[in-house]
Amino acid sequence: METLLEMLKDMHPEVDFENNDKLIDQGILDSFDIVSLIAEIDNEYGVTIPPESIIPENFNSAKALYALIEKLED
Amino acid sequence: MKKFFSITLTFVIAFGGLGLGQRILMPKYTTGIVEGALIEEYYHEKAPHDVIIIGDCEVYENISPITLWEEYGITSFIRGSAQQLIWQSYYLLEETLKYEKPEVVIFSVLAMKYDQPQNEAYNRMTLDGMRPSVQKFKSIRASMLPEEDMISYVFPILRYHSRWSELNSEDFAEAFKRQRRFHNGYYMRADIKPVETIPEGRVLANYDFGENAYKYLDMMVELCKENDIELLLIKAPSLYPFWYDQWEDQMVEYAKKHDIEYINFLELIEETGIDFSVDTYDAGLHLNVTGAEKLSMYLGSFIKDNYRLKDWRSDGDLAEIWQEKCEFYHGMKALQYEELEKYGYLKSIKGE
Amino acid sequence: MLFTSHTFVIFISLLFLLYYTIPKKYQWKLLLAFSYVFYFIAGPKFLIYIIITTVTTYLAAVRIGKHYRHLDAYLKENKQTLTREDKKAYKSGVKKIQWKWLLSALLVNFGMLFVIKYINFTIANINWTLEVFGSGQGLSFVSIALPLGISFYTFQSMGYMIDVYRGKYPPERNLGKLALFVSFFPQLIQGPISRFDDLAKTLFKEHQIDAKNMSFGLQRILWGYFKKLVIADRILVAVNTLIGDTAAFDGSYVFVLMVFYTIQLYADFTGGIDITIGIAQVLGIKVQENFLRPAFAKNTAEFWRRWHISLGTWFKEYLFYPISTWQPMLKFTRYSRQKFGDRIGKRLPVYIAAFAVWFTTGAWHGSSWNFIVWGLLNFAVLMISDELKPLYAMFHGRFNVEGTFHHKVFQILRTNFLMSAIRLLDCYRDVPTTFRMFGSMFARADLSIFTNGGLLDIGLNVEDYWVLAIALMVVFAVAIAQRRGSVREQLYSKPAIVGRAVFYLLFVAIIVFGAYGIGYESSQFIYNQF
Amino acid sequence: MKKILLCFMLIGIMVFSFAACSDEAVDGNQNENGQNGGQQDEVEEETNYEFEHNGALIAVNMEASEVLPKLGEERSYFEAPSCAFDGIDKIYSYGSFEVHTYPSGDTDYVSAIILKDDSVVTSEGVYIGDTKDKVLGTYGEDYQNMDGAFVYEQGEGKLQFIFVDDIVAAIEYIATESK
Repeated sequence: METLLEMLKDMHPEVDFENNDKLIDQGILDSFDIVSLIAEIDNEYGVTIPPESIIPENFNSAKALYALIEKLED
Repeated sequence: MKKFFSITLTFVIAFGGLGLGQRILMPKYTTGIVEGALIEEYYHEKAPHDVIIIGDCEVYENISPITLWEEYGITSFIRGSAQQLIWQSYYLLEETLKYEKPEVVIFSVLAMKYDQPQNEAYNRMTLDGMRPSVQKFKSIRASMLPEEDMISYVFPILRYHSRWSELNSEDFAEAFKRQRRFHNGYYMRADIKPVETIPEGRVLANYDFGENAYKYLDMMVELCKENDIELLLIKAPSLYPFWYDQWEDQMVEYAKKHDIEYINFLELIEETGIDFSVDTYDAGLHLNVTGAEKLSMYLGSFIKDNYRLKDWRSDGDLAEIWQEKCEFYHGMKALQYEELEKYGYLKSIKGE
Repeated sequence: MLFTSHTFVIFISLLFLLYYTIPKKYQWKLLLAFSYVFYFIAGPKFLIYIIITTVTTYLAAVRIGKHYRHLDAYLKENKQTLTREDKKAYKSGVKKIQWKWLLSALLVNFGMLFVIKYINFTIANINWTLEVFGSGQGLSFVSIALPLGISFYTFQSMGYMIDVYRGKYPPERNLGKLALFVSFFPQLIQGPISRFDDLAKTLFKEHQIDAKNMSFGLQRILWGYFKKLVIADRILVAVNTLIGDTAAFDGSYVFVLMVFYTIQLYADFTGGIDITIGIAQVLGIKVQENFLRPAFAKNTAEFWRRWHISLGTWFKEYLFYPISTWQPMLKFTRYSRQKFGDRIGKRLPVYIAAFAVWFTTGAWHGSSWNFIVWGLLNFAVLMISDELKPLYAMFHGRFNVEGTFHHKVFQILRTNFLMSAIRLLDCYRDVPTTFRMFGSMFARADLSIFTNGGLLDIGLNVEDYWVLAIALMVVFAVAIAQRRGSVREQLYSKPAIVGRAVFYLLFVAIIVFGAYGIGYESSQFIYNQF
Repeated sequence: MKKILLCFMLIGIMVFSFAACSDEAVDGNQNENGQNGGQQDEVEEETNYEFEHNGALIAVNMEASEVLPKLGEERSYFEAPSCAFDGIDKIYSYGSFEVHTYPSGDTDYVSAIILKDDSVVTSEGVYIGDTKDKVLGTYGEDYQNMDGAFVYEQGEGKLQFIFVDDIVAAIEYIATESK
């Protein structure tokens, strides 16, 4: 979970990712960030997030994102 | 109930407003091009007429119904308009028969040279003046150019909406009550411009009149026969556009075949006494008031001899109605001569 | 049949009448019939293309759906006996078959679109290259007219295909309903490109007459016509004059063209979409918004989230994400991260994917170089503004002007200027000319044209400018009011008379001030004797 | 499975061929994304037929004020107001040919040039009295037959020959587009 938070931090240092659960709705993460995030997740966790799961629910908060990664891992 | 009332009220206001807007936006032809107001004046007539004259500027500029009345007691009305095409004349006649049944109908045959719709502006001037009727609908359909469409005739506001930036006081003043400008359809012009030269007619590839033109001429003959009206074809003594001999032969032959009268005033210049140095206001294209009166003298006697029409001058009410028309006629004639002396041109018509 | 033609007005009035009189269960069938009549009027020959698209999409989607059902049944049936690996292997087997179906449908439809739209463009380029290499004989052009809305309905149906392939929702089993989704006539002319699950919610339902819905829909249609007829078609005259004569109208006239074309495009495009959404609303159908007050965008990225939203989301979902999460692409990113280091390596996939998206967006708009260059310029601006982020941050660190009113205004003006500058490519339709003219705007700028009546000889007179000024103020006022929620709701809350008065004023304004019909030509009674 | 895929490919090929050979005229680069800015296809400037008289070249739609002074004193002049309009057609005749003009705005433009007798000739060398074959030989077959008259369209006007038993009876340059 920590590596994920690190990734998000160095993209937008000013955002408190621990408990902000409106990253997409508030437009903090735009499509550019999402794509570079996916590339990094693939790099760190070896998990490729398929396009169909790029939906607001999965990316709105760090927790949701991590849950997605775990689901894809097993 | 209250809801129903408020909805109908809004509809009344809505359509009333648009109707008013339409009346204001319609061109009024008060000055400059006044011919656009010709057709509409027929509907204000109170008494029937024995002679109905239809056609283009060769009728409404060359025949004076007032002279026909004063000299022969003939009651007549000219339902003419600018470059009136033959099918427009036919449907105007058909519409007139709804209001009255004349004894004689006179038609100017120059329109035979136009076999197809010509010009949107002329169409509008002839058709917008007509009151809504089946004949108007048919006339529109027969006259429409490709770029025109029926809906802009049914709702003229769709055509004249862009006139909002050119509105003047007359548009509002005459939105409902139109000022009378013509004498039973005669457009008086007292000014004089003598004839100098008239160009000969250009050689044409084909001198025959079109089938469409003949079709409507036949329909006109048929319509008159059905209502036992005497049809008289005439060619006014206008020297331009050129009246080719081949056209003349076709008309003479047509009249003989259908046993109707045909007069070509171009061949009766001496008999009518028309003098082209004083009797025309545009060097030979149209007669002025003196010319029209001379022509009407001849035409009146021809009608008297051929069609045994009653002399209505003795009829009390008709005399009264026509008395007022004659005063209006002579009043305008005097005014125009006065303007010619003072300004050298007809200020009331030019409108500058 | 254009939105502004009388026949279209009659067409939709007839539709509204029938729609609410026939039994409810035939409503969507009526829509289908009207859509195909609309398409037939546009060009009977083109029906073949839309039918092929519908049929191939239907067949492929149903096939994929069948495989999904078999898969679920199989998995549920022997839930216990199968290990995770077997499940995965079986699933990927099924996926492979489905992929073949998806691929063939994509090939047929995009192939058709490519052949019809870009064949001449490719031939032109082949001829150009042939000439460069000296062999004279070029290919001859093929004459193909573009079927109505082919780019729109092809993208829409392919979006549906990919969603079904991804298992987002089951395929539509009724061919008629799918045909309606593909050919729903208001969307054929200017979009928007709807998503099936979003449109299907209301497209196939049975709709009662709902006074509020109807009046809102009609108001929206009127609002669309107001923008199109009073503003767009009036200013189009000036736009055409300025484009028509590049020799006479350069220098500051190019700036005038930029502003006028932006106004014309905004009024025409948003007007057209308002009419589309209005018609759908009267029919009780919810079509997604395609614009969100684009004039107020503060940067290019935000602009493209407010302008032509449906196209933007389409490309994002079906091109941008798939490319960037594509296996080879991810491998390439890992490789580039080692080679160029973390900072550049991270951004590379984004830029490659964005480049592909903007290249296709440009090509989608039209088959000529100026559109492709238009797309690439948009890409360049986005990329530069992304790269300059640290610079902006540093700047804002020093002068804390971030978020102030003036800064927002500056950002809005800058974005609008940028967007309309790039859009010049649309006007001149030729890349070198556009750049030359854009240059001349600075080189030969002479602001006297604004004072010496220069604006009066490009086809508009003083009255036209007054009408445009007032109409634009109305549009601006509405845009401001929209920040507090839908203007029509606010109107609806007021007494009925106010609503009706606004409705009537709008209607009269269109009838009187609309730029339509013969009357609109400047010399009204054209003297034409031959 | 293969069978279905095959029929898909078939449809595809059929579409391509159908699309390629459909003879619909290409109506310019019509993009339908709503960005429908002004649509203007470049019409190359076809020159009008020209008539030459004592050194002056006249063609239809030329400004009358430029052309007429060069032709010297006209033999006669005629104004022809139409039925209702204040715009006036003017006819300047120079004996062997006539020049007609029409008003657009407040300038007059040449609407027609009419050759009257065999003392004047078209710049391609045809005059009244020539045979039909001479006309065909000089101007070619690309003409429209309007009730027996040969009409050669070019630029903003047309050159019209009227025949009476295969002999040229009239030669007219007529403007087809008005300014």
